[in-house]
Amino acid sequence: MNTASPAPSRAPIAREAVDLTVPIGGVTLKNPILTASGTFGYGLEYDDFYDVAELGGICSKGLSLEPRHGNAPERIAETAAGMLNAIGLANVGVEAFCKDKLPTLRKRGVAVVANVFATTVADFERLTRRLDGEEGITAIELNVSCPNVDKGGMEFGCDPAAAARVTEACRAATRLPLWVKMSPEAGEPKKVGLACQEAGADALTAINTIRGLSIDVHTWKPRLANATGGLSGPALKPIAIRLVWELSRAVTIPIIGIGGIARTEDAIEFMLAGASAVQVGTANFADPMAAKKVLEGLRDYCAARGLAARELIGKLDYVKR
Amino acid sequence: MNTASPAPSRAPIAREAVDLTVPIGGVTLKNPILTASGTFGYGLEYDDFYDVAELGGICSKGLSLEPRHGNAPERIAETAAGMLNAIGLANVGVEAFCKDKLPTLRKRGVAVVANVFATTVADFERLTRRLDGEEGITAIELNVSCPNVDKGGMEFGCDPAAAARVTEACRAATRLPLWVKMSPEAGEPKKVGLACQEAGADALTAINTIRGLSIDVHTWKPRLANATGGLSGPALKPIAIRLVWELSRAVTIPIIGIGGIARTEDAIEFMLAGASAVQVGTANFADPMAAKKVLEGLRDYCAARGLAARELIGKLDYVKR
Amino acid sequence: MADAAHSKRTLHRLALHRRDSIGAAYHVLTFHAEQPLAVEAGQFAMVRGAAWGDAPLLPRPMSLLTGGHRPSILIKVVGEGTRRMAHASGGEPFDLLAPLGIPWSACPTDRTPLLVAGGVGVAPLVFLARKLGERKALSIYGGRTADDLPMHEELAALGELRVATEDGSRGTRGRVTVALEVALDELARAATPPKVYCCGPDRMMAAVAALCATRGVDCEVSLETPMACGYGVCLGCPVKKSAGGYLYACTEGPCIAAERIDWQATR
Amino acid sequence: MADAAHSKRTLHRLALHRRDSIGAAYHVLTFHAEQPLAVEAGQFAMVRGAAWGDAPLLPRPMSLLTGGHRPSILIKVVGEGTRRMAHASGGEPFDLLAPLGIPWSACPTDRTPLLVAGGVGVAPLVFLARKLGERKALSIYGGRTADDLPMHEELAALGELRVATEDGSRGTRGRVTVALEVALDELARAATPPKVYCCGPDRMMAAVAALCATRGVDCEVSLETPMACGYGVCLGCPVKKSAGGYLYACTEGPCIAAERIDWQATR
Ligand SMILES: Cc1cc2nc3c(=O)[nH]c(=O)nc-3n(C[C@H](O)[C@H](O)[C@H](O)COP(=O)(O)OP(=O)(O)OC[C@H]3O[C@@H](n4cnc5c(N)ncnc54)[C@H](O)[C@@H]3O)c2cc1C
Ligand SMILES: Cc1cc2nc3c(=O)[nH]c(=O)nc-3n(C[C@H](O)[C@H](O)[C@H](O)COP(=O)(O)OP(=O)(O)OC[C@H]3O[C@@H](n4cnc5c(N)ncnc54)[C@H](O)[C@@H]3O)c2cc1C
Ligand SMILES: Cc1cc2nc3c(=O)[nH]c(=O)nc-3n(C[C@H](O)[C@H](O)[C@H](O)COP(=O)(O)O)c2cc1C
Ligand SMILES: Cc1cc2nc3c(=O)[nH]c(=O)nc-3n(C[C@H](O)[C@H](O)[C@H](O)COP(=O)(O)O)c2cc1C
Ligand code: FES
Ligand code: FES
Repeated sequence: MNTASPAPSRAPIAREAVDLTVPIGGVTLKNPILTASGTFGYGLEYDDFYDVAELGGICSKGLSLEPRHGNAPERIAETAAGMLNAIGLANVGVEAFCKDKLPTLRKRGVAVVANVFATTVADFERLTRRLDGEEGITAIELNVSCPNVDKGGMEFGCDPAAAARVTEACRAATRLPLWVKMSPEAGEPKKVGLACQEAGADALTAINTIRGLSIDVHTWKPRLANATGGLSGPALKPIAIRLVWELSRAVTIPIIGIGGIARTEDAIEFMLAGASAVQVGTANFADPMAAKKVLEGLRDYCAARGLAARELIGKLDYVKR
Repeated sequence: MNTASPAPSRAPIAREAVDLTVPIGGVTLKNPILTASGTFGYGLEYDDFYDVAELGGICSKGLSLEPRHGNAPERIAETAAGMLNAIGLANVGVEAFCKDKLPTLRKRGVAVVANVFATTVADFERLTRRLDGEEGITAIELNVSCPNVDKGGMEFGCDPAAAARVTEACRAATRLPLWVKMSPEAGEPKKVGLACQEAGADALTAINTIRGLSIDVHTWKPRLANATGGLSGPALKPIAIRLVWELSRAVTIPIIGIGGIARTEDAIEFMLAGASAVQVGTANFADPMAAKKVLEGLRDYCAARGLAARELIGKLDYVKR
Repeated sequence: MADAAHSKRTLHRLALHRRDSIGAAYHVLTFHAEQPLAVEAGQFAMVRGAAWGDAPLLPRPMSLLTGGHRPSILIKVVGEGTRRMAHASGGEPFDLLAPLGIPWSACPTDRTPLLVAGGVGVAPLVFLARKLGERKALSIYGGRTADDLPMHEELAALGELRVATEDGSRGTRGRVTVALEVALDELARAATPPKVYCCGPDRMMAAVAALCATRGVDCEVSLETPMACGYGVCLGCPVKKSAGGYLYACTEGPCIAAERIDWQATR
Repeated sequence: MADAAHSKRTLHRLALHRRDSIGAAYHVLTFHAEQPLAVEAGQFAMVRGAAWGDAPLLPRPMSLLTGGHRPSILIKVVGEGTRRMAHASGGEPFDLLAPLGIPWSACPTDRTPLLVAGGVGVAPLVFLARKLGERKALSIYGGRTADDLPMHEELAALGELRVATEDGSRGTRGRVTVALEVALDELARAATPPKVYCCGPDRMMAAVAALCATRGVDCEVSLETPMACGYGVCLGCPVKKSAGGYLYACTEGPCIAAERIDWQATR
């Protein structure tokens, strides 16, 4: 029984006239569509597909102080409307990133968010300090929620005090905007978010993957060498949107939504729930153009309703009965 | 690169010769396939389909002391490979259950697990005491993890001390086996499980749904009247299997696995991860015969490999490298 | 007719026999059933493609247009499930859980059946009109435009048809309630008072129910709510009762006396 | 041939032109491409049904059998994705991300190309045999049974074919390595030493690589690992290098010198 009234809208405007800009903790992104860490390489793999500078920004693969080989195969397994990954944060290391990747990205003119990972507070701080000096970085995203490493992953992100310690240390090491990436496995996600806000975070990114396990019933072995892996993709989407909604009502800093976004409608759901911007992750795999398509669809949606993108943020129409 | 060796097996045996029995905290179920609370009515809706006594058991819709109307519509919404529900524990109440449903179920000869829900420890105890006197109940399942009620739902299930208090109170009120249903949203699920074990639980059921939110981008309203609802179905399965694996290594009491089971292979995954039995939930909706099909497939699997069902329990072949 | 509601509900695996498009948005799917499907007008099936895999997950409730060896449904494309049905080709296997729900109640011989349909809601009413056969139902059929009147030819062939469209592109301009008022006025003078059977959007059914209540005319509606199971176990299909509390559309409906529903609550 | 690896990778929406079954488990899917697809032998596509919706989620890596206006793939049904492909009907839209990966390296004129295929691994080798054309490759093709040799006729038509099956139901009984040893012995006396191109199950490729290493024969393999993206961004397709660390099969392979792989690690 659903004859609900349509959402607010004004007279249609031209696509080019749509204001897609969104403010995120000190910076203004040209639009709210970014790509998620670990699902977009270093942003340099897309020359055949499109100009990544059209996006609101890109998040680098998780960077550590030293290069990391990552986990043994198998690293990925598909599940219902989702996938598990246990990449183990394979990456070129922060030095190679600054030397080999960043200069090209700078030339492209794309907003770069450096996603970083460490196993100690001190190393998080070192990474942040190292990046602070680099030109062409729009924000640093602290991955305190990686489920696929033995040490230092989710532990930080599940405990408000620990998350705050990491944030505080990094805050002291840079004037760049700091985004903290939330773990959906925290027992009290709002407390973690608030703790990060108080410790100086400029925005929260939500969410990272949730750990899952998939077993081969022929061999009785896990389908991933690491046994568990992080669940991503559409399967996760309703959980992620719920967390964005909860967080956005608990904190005052902006939220960047992630989790299963594949279509424009998904991005809009996150924004209505309270996200100021979103990141497209797993969807890049099936379609390298996914993020751009989400962006173009958002432009259409806003044009048809005469809205600016930022007018969607947190506009979920809900009153508790 | 996967040429892994197959799992242990013996010479095939006849289907009828397969030993499907599994011991669950004091009782022996005729087989490990049950149906999940809230997805199988009161077990009396299946006369057109099959004899539910063939199953290892059925779990009643969540029972409260007084009848409950439940939430306003919409109560359900589909998501990617899953669904959200916010039924709000609509049920006939424990009295009507004992008077109108249980006598017929007794005649059917099916093992009945009474799933109960309350908003206070005292009411949990009262419910348990009320059911304790009834003939034909195999176990009581304490739903301390319902995400769809304002009070008393997940709070108990997310906090080890609170979960223990409920378990302890109910333990004193009955000699029937007590199963405690785990919330996947607990920050420290192993601690909750251990606390329940110490408080006298005979088994843990894992998992209940995880809260999600889905938004209609045309109306900007939540697709459920309650805004959030519990996510169930295949989307959830890898998370549920991971939690069963974690819990089964933390506690010594048996685990009953639930979450997205639709096929025999799914049930086997849960058993390999450490479940002694499983419950089929959302899959009953698309196919009322789902649980029976899972059971027959399990019989085939065991027959082909000359295994007893209980030989699957916890046999995941994994050594941390 | 309600006796056949006791037919055994079964999950039937049926191959699609043919699919006929009606304009862009409507399709009739006809299945091939070795064993005839015993269904009554107003009953429904939960329909799902056997090869859909994990998504879409749930079956979709669809009124049956016919039973027997050639069960059929009329679908309107509104989302992923109906989109898949609209692309199905002959031979494709479907699972139909049927027959489900309470059918239309019989129309007493001292009453004139008056059918009020909106858009795709016509399906259970076409079935009913066929059953009524010689009694030649009077039907009122409304839609937004002329394109939203699938099966208007069938209805016309089965009795008298009056059409109303909101944009006036076919029949009278306006809502069905206007045409219904006229019909009720006419029948007020007739020997056999009318009994209204109505299926369409909630807002239309609410308006028809209200009109019939004022006129003291019997009115039965066919409820449409989202459903997960269709057979009474999920409690996902509540409809607010005028007497308070909820009834469940899949087992207490879909066909039900309009007066039992709290139409205020259907937003 | 490697120059064409620089062809622009594009997501092509192509309609299925035809599907040809080979026994129960194998199918050739041929697509219709308005613009010819520029691909080299050994390259692959990430393939996904455009109407699959949310599940299966990821595209499936498939070696290209042909490019041009009629790109085609050979599939073996092993799971949900390939099952769907095996049921696809003409006209069904698919997305192919292609061309991807490193193709087979050219076979120098002073070498005799020797193709070693296992089961469905034959696809990139049939493509290669076609490219070799006049040079008439010698092929060795193995499978469990005679049913596991799809495209053996194509290979036979393109040069000399020697078949080995584990159950002896066609050709010599046993593994391909036995037939390969014989061939290498023969070619040891030839003027142009052999260059081996191999694609099949890991265990077969490991054995072929080991044999070639002992004999000092150049050997190139085509790697098969699960892949999520196919173009280097997910890091889901690592293969252990003999030099330590991992290489990524989608961008550093799939065609690669066998000696670069640590075959012990491929369990
Ligand atoms: C008893 C019964 C009989 C029905 N008979 C028919 C019929 O004969 N022909 C027909 O085309 N449809 C019929 N429906 C409606 C049909 O079930 C829905 O349109 C269908 O489930 C939508 O599935 P989808 O996957 O295409 O859309 P979804 O992606 O599930 O939903 C798309 C949009 O449709 C809305 N929607 C979902 N379910 C319903 C519903 N039950 N009623 C109204 N809107 C809904 C959603 O809120 C959403 O906005 C019937 C429903 C019931 C309960
Ligand atoms: C570069 C490349 C080229 C390929 N070319 C072909 C080809 O020409 N024809 C063809 O039929 N297949 C080919 N494959 C393998 C093919 O990609 C897989 O068989 C396919 O992805 C399985 O999908 P599915 O959904 O049917 O099975 P899933 O449900 O995904 O898996 C079913 C079973 O297959 C196993 N599996 C999954 N992926 C692979 C893989 N890549 N290799 C081996 N086993 C796997 C799984 O572990 C599981 O046990 C190729 C793979 C690669 C990497
Ligand atoms: C293959 C893969 C690798 C990932 N690597 C990282 C990473 O390095 N750092 C990080 O913060 N998140 C990482 N993530 C998590 C994603 O950024 C994102 O939070 C998550 O996948 C949910 O979004 P999605 O469903 O759109 O993919 C990774 C995800 C995937 C699938
Ligand atoms: C419609 C619906 C109603 C449910 N009601 C209850 C309930 O009353 N009590 C309870 O403990 N769990 C309830 N659950 C949770 C299920 O028992 C089960 O834990 C969950 O759905 C995950 O399993 P599944 O994915 O197989 O459905 C309900 C689930 C659904 C979908
Ligand atoms: S649809 Fe499940 S109870 Fe009505
Ligand atoms: S498949 Fe994604 S990096 Fe190779």
